[in-house]
Amino acid sequence: MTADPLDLLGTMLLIRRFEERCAELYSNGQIRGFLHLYVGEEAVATGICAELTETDSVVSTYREHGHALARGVPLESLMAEMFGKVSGCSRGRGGSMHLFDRSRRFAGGNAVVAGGLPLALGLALGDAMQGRPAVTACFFGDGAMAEGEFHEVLNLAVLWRLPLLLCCENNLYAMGTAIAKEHGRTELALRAASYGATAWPVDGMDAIAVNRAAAQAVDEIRGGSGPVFLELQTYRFRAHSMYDPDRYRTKDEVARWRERDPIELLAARLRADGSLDDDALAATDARVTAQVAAAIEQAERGEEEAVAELTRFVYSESSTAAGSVR
Amino acid sequence: MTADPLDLLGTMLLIRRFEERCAELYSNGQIRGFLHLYVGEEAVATGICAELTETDSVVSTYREHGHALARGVPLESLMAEMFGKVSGCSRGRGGSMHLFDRSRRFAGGNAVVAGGLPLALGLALGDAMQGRPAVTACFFGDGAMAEGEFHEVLNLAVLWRLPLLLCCENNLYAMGTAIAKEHGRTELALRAASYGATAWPVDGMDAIAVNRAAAQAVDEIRGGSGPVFLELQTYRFRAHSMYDPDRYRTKDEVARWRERDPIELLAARLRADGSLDDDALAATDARVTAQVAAAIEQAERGEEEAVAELTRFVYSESSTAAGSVR
Amino acid sequence: MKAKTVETTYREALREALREALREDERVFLMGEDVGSYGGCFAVSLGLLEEFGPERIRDTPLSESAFVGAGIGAAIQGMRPIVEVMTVNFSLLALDQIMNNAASLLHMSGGQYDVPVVIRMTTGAGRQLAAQHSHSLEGWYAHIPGLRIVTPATLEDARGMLATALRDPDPVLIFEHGSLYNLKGKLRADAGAVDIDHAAVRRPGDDVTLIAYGGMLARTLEAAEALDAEGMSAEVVDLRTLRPLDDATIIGSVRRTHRAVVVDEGWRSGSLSAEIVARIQEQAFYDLDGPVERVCSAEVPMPYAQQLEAAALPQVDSIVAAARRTKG
Amino acid sequence: MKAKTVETTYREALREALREALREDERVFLMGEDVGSYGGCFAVSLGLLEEFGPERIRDTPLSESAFVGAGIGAAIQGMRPIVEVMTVNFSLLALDQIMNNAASLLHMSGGQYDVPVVIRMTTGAGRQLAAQHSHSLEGWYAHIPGLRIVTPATLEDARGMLATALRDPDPVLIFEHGSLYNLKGKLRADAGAVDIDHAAVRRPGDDVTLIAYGGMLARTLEAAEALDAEGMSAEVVDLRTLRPLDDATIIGSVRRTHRAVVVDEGWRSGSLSAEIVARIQEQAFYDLDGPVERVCSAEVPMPYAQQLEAAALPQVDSIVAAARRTKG
Ligand SMILES: Cc1ncc(C[n+]2csc(CCOP(=O)(O)OP(=O)(O)O)c2C)c(N)n1
Ligand SMILES: Cc1ncc(C[n+]2csc(CCOP(=O)(O)OP(=O)(O)O)c2C)c(N)n1
Ligand SMILES: [Mg+2]
Ligand SMILES: [Mg+2]
Repeated sequence: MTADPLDLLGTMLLIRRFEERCAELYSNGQIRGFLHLYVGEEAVATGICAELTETDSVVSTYREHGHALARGVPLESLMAEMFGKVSGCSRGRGGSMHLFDRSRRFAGGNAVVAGGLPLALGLALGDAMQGRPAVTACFFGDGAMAEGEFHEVLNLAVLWRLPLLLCCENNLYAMGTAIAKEHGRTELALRAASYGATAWPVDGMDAIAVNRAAAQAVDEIRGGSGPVFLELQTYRFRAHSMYDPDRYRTKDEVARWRERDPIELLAARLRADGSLDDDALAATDARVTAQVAAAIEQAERGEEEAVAELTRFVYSESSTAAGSVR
Repeated sequence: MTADPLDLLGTMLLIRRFEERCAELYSNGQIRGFLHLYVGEEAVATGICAELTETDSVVSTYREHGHALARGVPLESLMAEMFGKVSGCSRGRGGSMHLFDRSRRFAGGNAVVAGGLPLALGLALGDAMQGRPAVTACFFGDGAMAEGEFHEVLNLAVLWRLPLLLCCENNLYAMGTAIAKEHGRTELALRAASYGATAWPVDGMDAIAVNRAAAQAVDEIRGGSGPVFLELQTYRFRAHSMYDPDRYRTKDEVARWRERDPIELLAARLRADGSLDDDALAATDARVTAQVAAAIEQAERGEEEAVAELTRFVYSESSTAAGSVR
Repeated sequence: MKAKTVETTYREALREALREALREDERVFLMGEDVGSYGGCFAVSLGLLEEFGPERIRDTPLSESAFVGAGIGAAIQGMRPIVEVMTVNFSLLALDQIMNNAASLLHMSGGQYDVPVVIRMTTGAGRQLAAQHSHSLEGWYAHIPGLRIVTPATLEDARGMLATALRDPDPVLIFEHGSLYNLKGKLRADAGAVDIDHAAVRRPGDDVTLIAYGGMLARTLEAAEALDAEGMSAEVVDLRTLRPLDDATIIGSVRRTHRAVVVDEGWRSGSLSAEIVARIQEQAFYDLDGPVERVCSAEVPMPYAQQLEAAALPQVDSIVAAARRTKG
Repeated sequence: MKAKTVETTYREALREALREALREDERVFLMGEDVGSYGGCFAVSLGLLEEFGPERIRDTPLSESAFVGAGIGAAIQGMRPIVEVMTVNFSLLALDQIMNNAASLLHMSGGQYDVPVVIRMTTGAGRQLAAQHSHSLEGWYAHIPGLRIVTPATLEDARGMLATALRDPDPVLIFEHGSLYNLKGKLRADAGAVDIDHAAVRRPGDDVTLIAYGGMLARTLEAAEALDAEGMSAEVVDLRTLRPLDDATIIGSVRRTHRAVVVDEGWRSGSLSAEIVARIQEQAFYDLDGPVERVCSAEVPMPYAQQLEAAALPQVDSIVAAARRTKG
């Protein structure tokens, strides 16, 4: 079963508008810390998450707004978290890099590259040992594949046939390091296949292709195949983070990729087959833009966590250790 | 250029006799700590090291007596180290798991599995950057390949075309864990090849085959091929360490492998082609047995390091920090 | 009427605790290198594979970071994993998972993701295993907020700390000292879960407080005996839990004795002994007759040679000497 | 006659030190993630790739354990590597190489293998980067024998510590505080190598000794000014080198002032501040008017929200308050 393209388009637009506003808010100091934008990569999170059910789990990175929104984490709680408000999805403790929503099994942003992989392995193991049909989807980048954690985790997932969907977002760069300087062999899907995992490359700019691949992968995993690795070939249109002067790639290269903007690609296709017209697109855009604006207003009005609460959540409330934090 | 089979035989016999005595000495408490025997795997260290020159470097593991002896570290200094004497190759600080001999570029026993790989990568990098034609040979086991370090190191070695000879001693077990429980894919040479390294499996019980493979590998590396990975298929005849009750494999399995004892295989072959007779073999055996006996006597008479020297070598003698150690 | 007791060892007590946990809660499983077919590198889990099967007694490849992380994830997903890292020396490879996931997830997520994982490891020197197999880093781990660190030094604690750790909603690290596995003694037949919030006074005394834990407890008690013979009455406090520290018991004792010696197998500088000294002088400065003494390991990568290793570690006589110094 | 000075920043001073080292010794090279084409994650190495080329300004993949180990090996083989680990948070992935190879090889080999590697990393909080990007672990690293740990807090030290570290025969870790890169000021035009054996008295005083380092120095000096206004004359000691500690300077100052406050961005329990307190009471107990105070970070994974992060870190007012408390 695959998703309705119009829904995919709506989700991608929501992510795009959400992040465009985040960039503004960052520039005028209302959002702080590090901010990693997903602009250009929206088709990946959107196409994958559309195939996941409530009981599946998701593990993300520091570039996670798209994953969180596609997973259905309410944008109000996400925006509030960007502002560090207590109404944020992590009560203001996490910020952009650490968005969590346990009720939606969104096990968060991990900001140590590849650090989410062992965690995701464990979520999949936990489901498997409890006989649940659930899948754990773990997003990570091309750069993360060079870390030892990737190797250990994929080997174990194959060895134990765990229900793990490895979503490698190959955007050709790890910060300013081009993929050819990251890997001796840059065919990432082939690399993964050598571990014994089912693996294939996917056009990460084509939301429908990503969604089809996700549907097939999730099918296989629920059927007991063990881990599936998808190399989602995409590109980041903006700098690595708001700190990045983007010196390491040419304007041309970026421009060429922008011609394959996943939102425009899908919109064009839907226009072509008559399922979308300008008014409908404008209406969707207006809707998500308004949603984001409302979320920002709400976040601005949100309360700040009281400083007296600083030492909460170091240990569980029920723990006798909770009182020990100084 | 390959080695004289008679020399290979002599070296293997020396390693065998050395370790047989170590086992006795361990049982009567003259050697302490952990003791990991190489019995059955002698053809590997012997065949590889015979192709290395003075300017090449060697990095080993905790199962390193064979590597050290094959590299030409004097057995007197090795045996003294086993006894923890100041005349030992590591002045009694290292013991069986940490044998070092800088004058022979034997960069020692690393007892953290896979911990020697990053170090070896650096030795190779240092040689390459200084334009030396040297090769660094790094020994490690099938179990070590599951560690993230292996992945990071092989990728970097390929990426930077470093003169690294990766000698994977596949003895089918990591302690008590059979290879099928260590790796999702057990064709280790294929796994290494997927990184872009030249890699092939070798009969690790056949000293001549190992030596030929080493000669070819070293040739390619000196020619600028970048890293070469050899999967040396071998077997450990004795338990993992003297602590190991060896419960995880059958007597039959061990017996079957013992029929392919690398020393007997080579001896038989040399007998067959007439280059060895019983007297010659007996003479060689008597010679190495006597050498080992002499080394033991010397080690027994060796001095213990003075306790006042405890804090030496934490910092270099020339460092202003040397005096700070308490 | 005296409770029935049984002869046992530290190793058997740990095994019995594992067996009980596995029997009583199907969410519990043991995972680590060679915990199964090998029987555990120190034979702690010997026989458990046969009793509970490979699903619950899980041998792992050499992949510390991945299987420790897997324990963290499985705990979040509703299991009660007991992860065994063979020795603390190798746990460095999993430190990112321990500090940045296990210890941080609850706070980073604003209280949503608690991590009820238990991680066991062997620690300590004394067996001539040299620099890479002799670290005592449990006190160093105690620096990390979000973790609970326990160090069983007795048969009771070897038998009882695991059950309590498994009930803890947060990550607990259990450090078993390698020299204690063969410790023999009597244990109540009905021994079970023990408190892991408090330190214990293992020997009452009036003139000086000797503070120790884990592998150092036995020799500290010996030192107390020796001091007794000299007419110095030493109280011995077993920390038991290194994080959070039980200030009340430590300070309470020092307030009475006015003198203290901290015995710590860790390297002196930056060891847990420093934190304990700092807390004593912060909370009981005016009760002290003189500086608190420390007996720690020499700041050297542990050497192999017997006499060098012995010289590097706290010994009964160095503890006794330190106690004497507190009398000025 | 006054020496000529130039306007510069902490970042530029670090870059100038790198450039000088690369120019003067062809064995020197810089290796790490994004040190080249990106220009360094904090722009410290900006322009060096163009000047020295990709062989000597080496971009690495995300493989902390491998490239830190590679630096160790290359140092042994005769090079003088400067390894950059982007931030201390990620150095946990390389900790096995740092502790079990860099810090141990010399001793394990009985004095044969010295490891002249320099490892640079950014440390510290204060920029709302949350739990996984805000650790201050330099004091924790100072627990490891065999390492030298330095923490430049001034332009002089940013400019001068690298050259001295490169001459050190043993591994040196340089911790650059993330909040200092934009620090502006005047530097002698001929500034160069500085001593890395001694702490420095940054401000003389008589009533209390404030001990700090790295990112905490500036606010500690501010606190000293504030105390001055209250008539309390505070001496400020900048530790500069965290291992080995310069006891003489610390103790010498406390002997005169009889009071001390240690300011440490590390988590309080088991932080370096504890070791300093322990040493002060061991070496100057009878000179103390009261307990040594500590101002450290709250024991929480650093939260993102501005007010929470600020509350978690030592601040001028908390330092001032602690100094007042020492007057009892
Ligand atoms: C272990 C670790 N090393 C370095 C960093 C700094 N860093 C953050 S993102 C990044 C690049 C990651 O690239 P990739 O995995 O391709 O993900 P992308 O940012 O391209 O989505 C780096 C080096 C980090 N966060 N964690
Ligand atoms: C990082 C690490 N984990 C665990 C150990 C304990 N250990 C020592 S040897 C060994 C098995 C290694 O197997 P392999 O790499 O195949 O080498 P072999 O012993 O078979 O020669 C284990 C688990 C260790 N020394 N280091
Ligand atoms: Mg990328
Ligand atoms: Mg093996």
